[in-house]
Amino acid sequence: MEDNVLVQVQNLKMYFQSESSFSFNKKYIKAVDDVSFELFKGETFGLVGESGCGKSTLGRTILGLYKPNAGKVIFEGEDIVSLKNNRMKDMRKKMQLIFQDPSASLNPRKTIEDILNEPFHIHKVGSKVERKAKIKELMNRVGLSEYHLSRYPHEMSGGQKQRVGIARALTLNPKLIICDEPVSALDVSIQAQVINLLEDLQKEYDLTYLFISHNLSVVHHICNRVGVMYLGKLVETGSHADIYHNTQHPYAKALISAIPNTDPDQQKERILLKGDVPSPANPPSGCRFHTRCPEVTDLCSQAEPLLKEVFPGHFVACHGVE
Amino acid sequence: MLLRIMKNNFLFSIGIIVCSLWIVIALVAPLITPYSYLAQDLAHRFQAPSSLHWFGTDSIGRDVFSRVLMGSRISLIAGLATIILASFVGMIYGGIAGYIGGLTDEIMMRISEMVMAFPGIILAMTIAAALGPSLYNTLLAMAIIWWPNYARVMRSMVIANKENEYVEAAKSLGASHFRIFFNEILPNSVGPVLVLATLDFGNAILLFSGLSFLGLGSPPPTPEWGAMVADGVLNFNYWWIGTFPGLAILTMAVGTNFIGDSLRDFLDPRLRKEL
Amino acid sequence: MGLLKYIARRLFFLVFLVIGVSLVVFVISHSVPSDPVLANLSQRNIDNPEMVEAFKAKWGMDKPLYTQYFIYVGNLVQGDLGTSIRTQRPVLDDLQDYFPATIELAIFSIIIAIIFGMLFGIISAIKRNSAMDQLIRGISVLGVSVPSFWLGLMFLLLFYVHFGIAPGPGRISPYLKPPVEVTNLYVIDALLAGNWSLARDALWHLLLPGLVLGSFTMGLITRTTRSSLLEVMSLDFIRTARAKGLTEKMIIMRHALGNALIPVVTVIGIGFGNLLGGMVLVETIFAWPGIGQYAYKAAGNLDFPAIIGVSILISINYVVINLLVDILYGILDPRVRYH
Amino acid sequence: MSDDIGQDDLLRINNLNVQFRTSEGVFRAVRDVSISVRSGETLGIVGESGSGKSVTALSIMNLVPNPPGETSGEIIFNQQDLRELSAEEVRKIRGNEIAMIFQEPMTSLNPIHTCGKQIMEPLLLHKGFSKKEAKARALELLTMVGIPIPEQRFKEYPHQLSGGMRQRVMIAMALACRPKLLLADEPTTALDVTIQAQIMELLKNLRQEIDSAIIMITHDLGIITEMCDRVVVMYAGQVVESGPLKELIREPLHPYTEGLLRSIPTITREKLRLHTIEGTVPSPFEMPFGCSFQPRCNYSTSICSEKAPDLIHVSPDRAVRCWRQVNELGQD
Amino acid sequence: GVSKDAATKPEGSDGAKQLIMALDPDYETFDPGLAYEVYALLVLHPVYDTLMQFEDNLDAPIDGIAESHEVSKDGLTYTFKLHKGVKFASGNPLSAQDVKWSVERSINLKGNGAFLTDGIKSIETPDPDTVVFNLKEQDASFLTKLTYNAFGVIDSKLAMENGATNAADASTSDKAKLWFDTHSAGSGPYVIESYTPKVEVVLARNKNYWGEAPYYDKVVLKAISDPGTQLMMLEKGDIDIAFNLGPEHVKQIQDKPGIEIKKAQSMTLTFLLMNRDPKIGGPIANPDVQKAIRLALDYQGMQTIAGEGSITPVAPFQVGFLGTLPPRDPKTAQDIEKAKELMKKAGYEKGFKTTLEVATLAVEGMDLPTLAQKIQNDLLQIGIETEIKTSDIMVALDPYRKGTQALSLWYWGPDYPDPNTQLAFLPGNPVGLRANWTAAMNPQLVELGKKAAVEVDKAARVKNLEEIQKMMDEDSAFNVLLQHARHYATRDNIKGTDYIDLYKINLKNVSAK
Ligand SMILES: Nc1ncnc2c1ncn2[C@@H]1O[C@H](COP(=O)(O)OP(=O)(O)OP(=O)(O)O)[C@@H](O)[C@H]1O
Ligand SMILES: Nc1ncnc2c1ncn2[C@@H]1O[C@H](COP(=O)(O)OP(=O)(O)OP(=O)(O)O)[C@@H](O)[C@H]1O
Ligand SMILES: [Mg+2]
Ligand SMILES: [Mg+2]
Ligand code: NI
Repeated sequence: MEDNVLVQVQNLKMYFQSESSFSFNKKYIKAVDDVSFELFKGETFGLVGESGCGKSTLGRTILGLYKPNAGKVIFEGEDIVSLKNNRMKDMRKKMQLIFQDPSASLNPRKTIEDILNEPFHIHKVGSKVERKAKIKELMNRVGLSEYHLSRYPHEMSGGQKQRVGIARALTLNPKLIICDEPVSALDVSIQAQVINLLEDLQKEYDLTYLFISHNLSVVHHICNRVGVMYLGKLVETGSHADIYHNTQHPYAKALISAIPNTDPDQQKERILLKGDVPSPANPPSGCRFHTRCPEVTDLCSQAEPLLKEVFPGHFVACHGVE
Repeated sequence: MLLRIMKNNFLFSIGIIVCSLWIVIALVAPLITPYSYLAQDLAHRFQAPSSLHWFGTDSIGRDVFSRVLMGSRISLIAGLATIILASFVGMIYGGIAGYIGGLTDEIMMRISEMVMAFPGIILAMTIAAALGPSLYNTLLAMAIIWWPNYARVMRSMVIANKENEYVEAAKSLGASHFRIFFNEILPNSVGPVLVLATLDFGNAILLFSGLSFLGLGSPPPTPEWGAMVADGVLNFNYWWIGTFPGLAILTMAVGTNFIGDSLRDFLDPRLRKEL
Repeated sequence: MGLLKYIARRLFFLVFLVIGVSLVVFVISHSVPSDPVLANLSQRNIDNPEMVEAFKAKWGMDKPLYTQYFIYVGNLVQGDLGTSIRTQRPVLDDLQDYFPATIELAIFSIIIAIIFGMLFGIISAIKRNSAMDQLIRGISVLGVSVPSFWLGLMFLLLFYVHFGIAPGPGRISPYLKPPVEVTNLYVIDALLAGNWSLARDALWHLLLPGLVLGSFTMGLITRTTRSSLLEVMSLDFIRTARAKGLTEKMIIMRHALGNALIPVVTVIGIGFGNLLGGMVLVETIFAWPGIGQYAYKAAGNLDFPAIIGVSILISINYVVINLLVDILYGILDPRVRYH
Repeated sequence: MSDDIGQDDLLRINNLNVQFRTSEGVFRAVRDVSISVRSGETLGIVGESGSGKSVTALSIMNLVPNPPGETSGEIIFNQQDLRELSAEEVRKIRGNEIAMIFQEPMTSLNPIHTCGKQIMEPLLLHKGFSKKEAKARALELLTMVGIPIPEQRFKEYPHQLSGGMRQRVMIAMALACRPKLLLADEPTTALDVTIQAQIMELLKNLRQEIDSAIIMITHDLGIITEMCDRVVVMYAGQVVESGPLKELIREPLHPYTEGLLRSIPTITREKLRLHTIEGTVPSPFEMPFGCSFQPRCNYSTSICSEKAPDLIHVSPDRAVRCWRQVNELGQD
Repeated sequence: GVSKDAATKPEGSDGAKQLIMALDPDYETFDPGLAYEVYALLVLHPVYDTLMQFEDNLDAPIDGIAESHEVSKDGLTYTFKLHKGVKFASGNPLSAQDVKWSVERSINLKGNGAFLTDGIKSIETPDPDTVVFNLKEQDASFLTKLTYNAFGVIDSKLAMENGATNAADASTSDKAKLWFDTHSAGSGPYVIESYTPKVEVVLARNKNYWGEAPYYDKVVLKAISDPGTQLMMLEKGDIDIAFNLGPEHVKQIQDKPGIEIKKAQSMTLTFLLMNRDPKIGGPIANPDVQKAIRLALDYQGMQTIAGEGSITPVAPFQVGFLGTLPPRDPKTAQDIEKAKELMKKAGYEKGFKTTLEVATLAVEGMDLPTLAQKIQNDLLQIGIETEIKTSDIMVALDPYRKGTQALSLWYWGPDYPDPNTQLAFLPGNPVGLRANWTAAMNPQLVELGKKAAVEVDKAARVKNLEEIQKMMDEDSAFNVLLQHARHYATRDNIKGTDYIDLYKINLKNVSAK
């Protein structure tokens, strides 16, 4: 395995049971279905796709918050899916999560200081003084003042709360941060502040980001590599350039063409998809995208296309792409 | 907050006034009762209300007014005890069911539903008949009837809070179940349960008086309002014997319900639905 | 399909419920210090060991507890609820005799509660914060706060004794003969028999206990209707309706009320459950020969077959009512219907 | 103010003020807003969350809840001041001549009525259609907004439709009476990217077909760029800048507009560090003295924190609320 | 207020004469072989004829369906001649065989009243009009026992058709109980027309009745448990008899027109049990303390609570029975000074604490717990602090029977109207043992008791009984507090409603004035 791979995801499957446990015929929502990719050290990997396609689930499964039905998540050479409790707890220090909703991700009954102290408590690291120093440092780093420490989350603005969330993720010096739509709940003018902050922190602390978003402009701005998901499947992955400037999969094409453009002179033709995203509980046969695909062929509804490397480092799952 | 609500809400103000009044009465009752609530005077039994006996006298010549005042203590204590007992049990039960979820939750909730389906008053009567009526047994029976409500609310709060991202955050930090439950979920879930408890206070007093009306409360000569109404039914034509303790129950229940009702209006809608 | 499955599940739960309820009463009943033998034998017979033995053998009390329970459940499966120790009649027969009176009263009072509760609730919500609203809220809180046993006493004292405008206790006037038994609901039976004056008399006798019993539920319904209507009125689709140019009245009638009713239905279900609980008190005051009085006597006599019977009946009733409420829910709310 | 804009304006809002009395105090959600829309034109309103966009739109419909809201100013539609009309008269205009599409397709439809019924409602109410006519028109509308198998959807309840479908139903409902003015309050924000594209395409096409003026409210500058002829930028309850789309995008006059445009990542620009507007939107209860944007502004001078600037016209079509422009104009 | 339409009760819908009586009934069955509740005879006496009956007092039973009777010299054989030509309501003729069958069924059913038949050795029917009872031993109260429904004559043919049997295993094989609840098979003036539990029993005229026809076509017994309600209904004229009134209710209607208040001596006693076992009773077990308690109580006050007409017998023998001493004078019975002295003598000058157990129920309209509160109050004067422990009767019965109550308040109704039934209170006898009052504690009294049980000579009986009562006044584990009065009221346009403890009201005799 290459040295610079931080996380390797192999054939990961995460299914949810859709009915209650008393039911006789169980149904599954295949939120993540056979997904493989890797994260390189220090990069920002963007994960895009429509709502419900399994982005968050994938992120959380990688973190070990869900027990996957199949597959491996190899973090620094160790498969965390099979880890025992104690080892897992240690592992958690290396991976953190930043959430979409800054209000929901902070316990409303704790002060910011309590919230930032929590990771130290859980892992029993550092003395009181050390903790305090670290917290102060982080607060400064994310652009908050010390007097914020005694506040409660509801006394802060969305952007500030998101900064607290980021600071909490950084307390234990993680290597990987999974950012689950970290800016989509923020106002446009605040979005830019947070994105810049994330970029600065990455350099400073040598972080690897898995950046989940449905805003393709933001992903374009921040990510080195991108994966496009559709109904639990990864349909295309590649570098920034591969995905945005050499798009192969019809779904990815449509997605990118759908981004509204702020330049009134550069308006381009848009690829419109038919219909809605099918339910993940009942996905279409063959290629899951075939019901909406503008380039659909007979084969598509029968055989499921596999992820193929069409250019070096650029993988696509589509029958129409050679 | 209290004053602000009071300013705009007539009924709430009444509730606060009535309840404070009863609490004060309960605290100082022995000091302000004109007679001992036990003093019998067979020569003056069944006296109609007069300047001597404001609420008249009962079948053994005791002063109804003094007994009504003293009765406030028992009603308040009974209401409080039931609510505390039931909410404590319900909270733990519902919390566990909600947190563990899955089959455990399903089974635990079916059990609590069973208790809810069970005719509470019959259960209470059976328990009281079997163990003998006493304040303790009656409170026990009431708590047994009452806890599933709290379990239900607690469970749904825990389930809702379990989904919160800050819980996920704690999990991703490696917090233990114990820590997650007690540090993250519980503090955010007890609020509504406590609110429900306050709202329920009046109902608990009502149920208690109903049971003591049926003779399932503490033994005489304890001045229990429900039992006094029962005495009034026995001595039907001396209307004052039953009327005044009944009014006492009514005012106390109305007071707490006015407060509860208004508080409910001030709650956020998500909460209101639960209660 | 979904509905049938749901019903099947609830009925499945019923089986557990019956077993659970009977088990609970059984355990309570047989672990208590007092002995039903004493309650049901004369003092002379109690002193006679032979008589006591005969009694115990007759009621199966000589066998170990679990055997007794299995026998009981075995009979239960065949629809046999056992024989009441006190009345010495099959419990099922007793229940058939007492339950209709209770049901008649319960239905009557729930109807009163629904009509007035919803009416008050709607008015109160429309005239939010007006004096009218305050008044209605006051009444509804009064309704849930008044002890039924006391209200019953006051009603009788005032309307029956003092003013003589309401009929006295009982299901019909004492000098009348009950109608021929069909449903055992007197009003309906009298109507079936074409006896109008009897039907009126029976209906008239329902009034006071019905009001007393319904007051709590009425308060509950008023409160729920009001808050639910207010809440619905603040929802987005009401804004949509306004944007369409509908009048306030149309908005309330066509858009708000239907949605507001949904939680009210739940409360009606709860209310009906409460009614059966409150029965014991009201029936005592109004000499109403219903299940409440039966249960009261049974509990006092430790007549366990009867207690279990009543408990099972009321529990089943509770589940069935809830089932009906859920079905009604589906009718009112298409979102539930299709799930 | 904007008097120099012709009498042919379909809608003119003059000095609209909306304030809310809440338990925390009184605050002005909309301050001195003046906007005009011509027939057939699409006007975009952009601004951050809470800047008063929705409240402005709602006050046109006279739908600001009162209490707690209190509205003042003129809203002249078709030469009539809507605020002078009786409630009944306004009601006749609502849904008929002015219609509105809301942001949340999930909650803006009544869950217990079928979609068809809800579309027919304005027709029965305002146009006096018979049930049959209304149904025919409703099906026509459903087809128009691109719903496959309209007969089927007609009978279905909102929850049986996806978000995109529901938004189409909302649009069909709004268009039912062929309104002269359509208010679209963030019609695509709640939708997925590909669905958003569908709806935008639909609105674009309809704009040509139905010939009504549209006020498009959004916080996405991309959508504005694609759809609108003219743009109004709002900040903290005020209009800070307005003008024709291309001019405004190319040459923003207000520092906020400028900052906004530069802080949005786009796929046409490669990895440059994003420009940021420092600080946060002021709380409505603690509006800064003078210009509301002053604490966050890079060009702020002493006058900015002393005196609030007026909205001034730099050209017949463009207006801006900024001391810098006042000074520049003064120098001219 | 009194309503204007009082006493305008409409006649039954078919114009039949109808008597409506409200009571708080306790009957569970109308099977004459099983019924043993207080009100069972109210219903069963007018339905089933018995060999002996009481007319309007309990002095001595008179012939019922027996034309005459004869007792053998040794007092062991009783021969009864039946009235001739008597038919059951069904039309079947009544014969001696029916009498024998009925009594045997009662014996074998082992019901609550079966103990009344305990002394019978055998029954013979030499001819269709003659029944002969052979007893195991002399029984002074046998004729009285014959007035009970356990000896009610059943139409055996009809009963057997409906599942009844007199076989030895009748207690399990007899299936007629449910039938008897809603039907009747007697020869009395009334038949059971219908029975709705908790609602009413309707008696209708027996068209085949052999004796003088009763006045009313129908008698309706309404189950109305609440005395207040009964009172209201009587005032309104909805009912003719309100039977369960407390003394207080009666007072309230004293001046109301159209109502006649009735008062009678009930045979029910209320007494205080004081345990003689020091392990259980502690200080209570001391005879001096027991006597002190007797002296400390305010009988006048208690009689006020129990209502006018209530009295306090000196011993557990009811006034009205043969040989009972005159009751205490309530004005002088209380003597606190003497009681205190006795307490001092017993070594409890400072008093002590104990528990007073009481069942929650009303005795003849008087709430027992209320009386307990009065006693609590009185005992405080001699330093005895009591805590009242109420329990349901079912719960209280157990420790009562086992004799584990230190101090408790109980009531007693005679099993049959004869003083011999009261001998149970003597030391070593069942009730005496409930206070752990053993035979060894007062052998003299035990001796007297034994004599009284078998003595048939009236004068000797009286002397014996008086002796017993005097002794028990001096030394007894029981302190009789009250012999109650029965209060009820009727509309004033009816007569024949006098109280007779056995039947309550002899419905045969009620008629309009
Ligand atoms: N805990 C869960 N239990 C059951 N189903 C779940 C659970 N979490 C997610 N799902 C389902 O799995 C699918 C994928 O959900 P996921 O949250 O991963 O999507 P997403 O791509 O993050 O969408 P979004 O952009 O809306 O956040 C959805 O259909 C969702 O309903
Ligand atoms: N009914 C109301 N009661 C009180 N305040 C209100 C009400 N409606 C709106 N507001 C307040 O008015 C201000 C402007 O709200 P408005 O909805 O117009 O913002 P917006 O620009 O549409 O924002 P968004 O992009 O979030 O929709 C906000 O501060 C909001 O909180
Ligand atoms: Mg997600
Ligand atoms: Mg808005
Ligand atoms: Ni690029």
